[in-house]
Amino acid sequence: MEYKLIKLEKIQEFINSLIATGKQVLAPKQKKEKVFFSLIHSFEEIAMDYIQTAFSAKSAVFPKCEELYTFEKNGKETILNNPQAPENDTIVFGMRPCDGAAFDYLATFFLKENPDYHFKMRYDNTIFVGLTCSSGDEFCFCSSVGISPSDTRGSDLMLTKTENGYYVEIITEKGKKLVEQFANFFEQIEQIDKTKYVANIQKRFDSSALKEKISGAFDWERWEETSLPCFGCGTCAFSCPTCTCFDIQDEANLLGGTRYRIWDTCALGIFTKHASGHNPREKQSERWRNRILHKFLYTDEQFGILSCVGCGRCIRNCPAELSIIEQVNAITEG
Amino acid sequence: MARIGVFVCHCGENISSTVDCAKVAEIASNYPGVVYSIDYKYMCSDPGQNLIKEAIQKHKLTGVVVAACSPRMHEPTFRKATAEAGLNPFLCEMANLREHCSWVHFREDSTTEKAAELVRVLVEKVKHNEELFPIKVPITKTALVIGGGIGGIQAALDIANSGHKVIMVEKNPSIGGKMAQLSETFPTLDCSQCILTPRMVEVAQHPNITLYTYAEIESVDGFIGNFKVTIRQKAKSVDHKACTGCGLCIEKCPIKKIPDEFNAGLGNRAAIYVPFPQAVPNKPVIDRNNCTYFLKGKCGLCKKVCPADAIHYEQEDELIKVDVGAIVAATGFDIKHSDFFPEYGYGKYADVIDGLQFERLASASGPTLGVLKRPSDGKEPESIVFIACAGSRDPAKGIPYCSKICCMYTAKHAMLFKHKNHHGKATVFYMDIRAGGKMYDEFVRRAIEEDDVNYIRGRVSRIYEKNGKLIVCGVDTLLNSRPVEIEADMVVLATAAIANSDSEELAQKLHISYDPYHFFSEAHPKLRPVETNTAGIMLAGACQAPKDIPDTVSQASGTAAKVVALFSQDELTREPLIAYVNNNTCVGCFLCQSVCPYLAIEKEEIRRRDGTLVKTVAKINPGLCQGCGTCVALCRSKSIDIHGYTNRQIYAEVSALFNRREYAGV
Amino acid sequence: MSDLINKTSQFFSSGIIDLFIGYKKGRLGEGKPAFFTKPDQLSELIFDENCIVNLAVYLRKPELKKYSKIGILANFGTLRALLQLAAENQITDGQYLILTVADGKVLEFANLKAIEEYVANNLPKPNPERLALLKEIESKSREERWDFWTRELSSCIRCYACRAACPLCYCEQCLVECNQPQWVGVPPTGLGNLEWHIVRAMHLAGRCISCGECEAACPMEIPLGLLTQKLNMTIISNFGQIPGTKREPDYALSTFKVDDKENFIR
Amino acid sequence: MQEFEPKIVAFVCNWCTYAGADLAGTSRIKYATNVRIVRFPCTGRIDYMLILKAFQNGADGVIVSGCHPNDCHYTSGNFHARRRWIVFNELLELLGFDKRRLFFSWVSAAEGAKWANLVNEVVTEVRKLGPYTEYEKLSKINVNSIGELCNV
Repeated sequence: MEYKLIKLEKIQEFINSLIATGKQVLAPKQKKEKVFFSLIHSFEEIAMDYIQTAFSAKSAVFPKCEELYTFEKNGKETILNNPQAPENDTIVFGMRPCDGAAFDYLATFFLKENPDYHFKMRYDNTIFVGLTCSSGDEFCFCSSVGISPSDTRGSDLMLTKTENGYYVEIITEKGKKLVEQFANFFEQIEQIDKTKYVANIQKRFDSSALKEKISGAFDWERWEETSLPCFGCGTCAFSCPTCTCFDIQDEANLLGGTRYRIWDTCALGIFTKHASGHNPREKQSERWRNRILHKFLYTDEQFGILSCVGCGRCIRNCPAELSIIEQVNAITEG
Repeated sequence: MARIGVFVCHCGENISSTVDCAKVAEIASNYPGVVYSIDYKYMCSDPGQNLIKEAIQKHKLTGVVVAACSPRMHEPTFRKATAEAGLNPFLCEMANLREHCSWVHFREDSTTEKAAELVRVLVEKVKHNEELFPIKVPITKTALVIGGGIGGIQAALDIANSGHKVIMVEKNPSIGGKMAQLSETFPTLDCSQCILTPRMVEVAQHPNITLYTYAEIESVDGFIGNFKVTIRQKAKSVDHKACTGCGLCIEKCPIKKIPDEFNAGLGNRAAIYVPFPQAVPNKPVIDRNNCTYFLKGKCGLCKKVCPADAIHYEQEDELIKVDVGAIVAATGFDIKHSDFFPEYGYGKYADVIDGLQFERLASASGPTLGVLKRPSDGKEPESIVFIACAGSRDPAKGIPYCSKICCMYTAKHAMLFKHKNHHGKATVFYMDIRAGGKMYDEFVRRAIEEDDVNYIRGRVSRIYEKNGKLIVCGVDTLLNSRPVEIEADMVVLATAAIANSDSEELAQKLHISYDPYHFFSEAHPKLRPVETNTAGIMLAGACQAPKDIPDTVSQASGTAAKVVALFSQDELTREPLIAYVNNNTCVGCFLCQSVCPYLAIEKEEIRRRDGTLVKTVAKINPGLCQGCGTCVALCRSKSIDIHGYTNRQIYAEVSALFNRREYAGV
Repeated sequence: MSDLINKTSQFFSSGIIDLFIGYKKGRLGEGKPAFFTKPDQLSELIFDENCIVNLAVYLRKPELKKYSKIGILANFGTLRALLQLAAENQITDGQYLILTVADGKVLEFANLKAIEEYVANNLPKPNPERLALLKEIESKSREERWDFWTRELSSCIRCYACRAACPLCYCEQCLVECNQPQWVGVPPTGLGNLEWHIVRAMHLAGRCISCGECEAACPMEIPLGLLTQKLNMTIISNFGQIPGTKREPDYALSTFKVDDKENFIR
Repeated sequence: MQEFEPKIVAFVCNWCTYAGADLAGTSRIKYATNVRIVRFPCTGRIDYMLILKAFQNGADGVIVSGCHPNDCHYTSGNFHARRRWIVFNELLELLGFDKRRLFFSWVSAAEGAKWANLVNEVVTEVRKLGPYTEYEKLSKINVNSIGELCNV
């Protein structure tokens, strides 16, 4: 592994150069009370000082409204057009280690068995620049799900803020290439001990105890009681870095149209509603259960990884203040 | 898959002179789903219709678009042809190439282009058309007539004489209504009762008419052909089957000073009474509000004297349920009384009376036996002032409309007075004289010219009393607005005709609409003047608006004709272009209820097999819905749709509007 | 607070209620929705001006069907929502035990009529900050307004949290879920998003009880409550009907006056 | 350059404006070809979403027309429609929607000439405004965009 340093005053130039060379830079940006990953046009727009963004950066590889293909009528023929890969790289700048781990999960989900054309197209073109957490809040629980606040999983480059500037770990070839392309902003540096720059994220629950209980938790009798405050807004899933559910929608007229892939969520009743009108997940408690089990059991069974990275967004964003931490603890306690 | 046929009509040269019909047909043949497309000189001609019929069968068409004239013109023609070829008639649509295209544009490319697009819009619509079948509603061939005045009587007799059953409900103890109170009628001056009472008797004796007097409408449910009506038979306290009508009870009743409604308060009656000598039925009822027995629990004289043992104090109101197919509202009107007019003394001068009181004074059967005596002292007046438009046409009084009957009856009153007192002085204050009607203007002229009635065009500002005379202060606008003062012994106000005080309540029970003055609203002011918006409920007489006797009788006969026409069929067939509800998605908010002009939206309970309630949803009563679709656009969850203009149909039309590439035949 | 807890506790012990929906302390000290099924849980029950979530939204949850009688601690928005729900045939008089706290006193509403009276006497004035914001947007040019909303609405991810949080969005099938025809574009394009927010605003026009939950629930910080607020103001000033103040239907869009005024029909 | 020909759609009620347009036809009053009429039973049936759908489908202008107040075939459909339009109009105003392209009118069955004039006026006014690209652009916003916030 190689290590670099980018001085505080250089980081601005670096970002602006990325933009100047036509790269799409997705970085945290303030809107009212919250910080969102947004396409930025200059470094000033970036909010560097934040604990967690409201939403993850998953839209970089899984946009909320993605063209799968377009179709048009030509006489009796129908012509299909597949979308082309974006010409320029995308840089996801400043994501937290939990999000990096989430991109790792997304790559597993979309690419492991039948690689998803659209995801791959974007994923291959995206460089992930992580940022070590120097602080956390009471909703951060990455350490409870086996991720550390300085984890480099899923990142191409990993930045850690130090007194002298950002300490850069070059994790992948992709990351290395980027550094080489913009070499004049980086200084050579020896490996350092990151510990003192890294936040201490407490364990909020006992993952091994959870693992014991979760496989039998489908029939747990407290789902209804613990999920009563949930009114099914779905913000937890939309803001979740690992939620991948989507819906396919066509928009067409007599001449042609587009097939879109859009975000969806198991929190909505219509998510599982059959054409017959029957809904196997009739109640919100059943949908809530599905979400929890999906995070802590189903993907574990399918891919051997939890699909919760402990980012805490679902707790911060919940209008009814439901907490996945409290939920997991309730399950563990029985 | 849709198999649509397009038939482009030249309409001689009406369409083809500006639209290239052959090209439209050719373009249409390329529209998705169109399997047959042809143009022809006259589609509506027999050969043209045959062309359509043959194509339907040969090409197994599932939808037909006739591109010709306005559907308002020939839609029935082509739907009939479609049906004759074995295709449901509602699978035929028309594109309006003549009125909306060829006639309004010049011959240019854009005209043909528009024609082709209009065809495409209808092709896309017809793909979503569904087979529809006329709605059949069974009809109960009994009519309910509410109100036993001349309007109700005429309607009831006409219907009954056509062989149908009639139930008549009258709230007073006798039928006859306002007309029974009149002395003579304009413009012939024949005696009102002489022409009315034979009709009243006919009603009572008619085998097809069931009469409920002293009864009111409690509730009305159902719809055209199938109304369920509950009648409240008020307790008469007299068994009319046993009663012989001997009148002994009335004679012996100790309470005799009750102001007599029939005589407009100018006479008295007993607590047990028959409203007037020719009443039908001519048997008494007890006015419980004034009867000592009911007020104090003592007396019982009438029961003691009754030779037939017909007095039943314990009688209670009875609710009678009847099924009827049509309802005629003939509830008449009321008049404003003289106490409504501060400028005329708020009713404090006994000799300022209203028109109805004058009728009673002039009537041979009235309290003065036809001798005009003024109420205050019984003196025969020498000078009477008649004031027309007392309240009417006066927005300040809240009555901006014309009461219509006053001009004529005021002339009549003046004449009656002059005929009884040749030397008397009759003065009429008026705004305009509205004497439109057969022999009406002649009648007014007779009053002025032959009977020497003094007509003054102007309003009366004030009446006051001086030396036992009423001084009427007015103005003569035809003489430079000169103030005039007339000394009168009596003043007769032609007070405004108004809706009955309970008309709003009745309208709500009947689910019919009413105007701001609480007169019932007709379905259309010109073309459907006797029907209401609620199918199966019709109007007769002054409950709709002030009317004189000839107008009332004409309307009553018109209404009867509507009822009889309805009853001439066993089932009612209606176009199925009405709204319907999707029970699965309706959440039962019922905000749609008040948007329906026909009150056709009802509640329906959805239950499981075990009877437990799942939810309550809206239900469109197909008997009442007229198909405006206002509820459809209102419904948030799109749970209401309307046949013929479904959401899918209209959406398809809008989506097909502008696709220029398609026009080019790509 | 002890008065509230005592009273509620009595309702439990006397068997009047078996579920109480109220608030407990949330992460920032504000009230968060809480469900109490036993009197001993009530020590956590709170109520103050920071209890802003509209609890009426929960009444449609099928999970609540198993409770025989539910008590609800209603803030002002909840009270108005209850009236509007009654007017829309969704709840019935006496179905719920309805409490509020006013001037430190616990009020139990005998019936919906009592709520009507309470609401009528306590209707607040519109928030001046919101009015100023609305005014600011309205004072922009037509193009600037279009630009403003196009930008704001482009953030919409179509999570429908606004719908889920609204006590009056209780349709079993939302219009956006109708796909024959598809009235509202589902993909979150600028077009679909505009259509959704127009539909939402129009469906709440004359029904919105101004609790602000839609905007509070929006994870994207879109000022979408301004749309409903504007339409409500239009309705109140044009037609005089105030949603959520009557227990009987009085819906501005299913009633009319012959002399309703407009200035744009040719 | 060829003059811009706006695409106009008219949503009209069957009883008044549709009949009025028929009358314009029988009276042979000429007007611009740009308009396409869609027939509804009543203005009360006209869903405001259809107006938006017309713009989405390429209309440069939309006319909505029905019976004059008090003339509704169904007595009150147009009164209800008018209320909806008042509210809808306010919403469009706040949104900055280009209302110059949306026309409401009352045209009775006897007003063939009024109909023809209305169409001509609308076509002239919309021609001046040019093609309605602002609305068309909406359908591209957010497509494949990777940012969370404003993607305009």
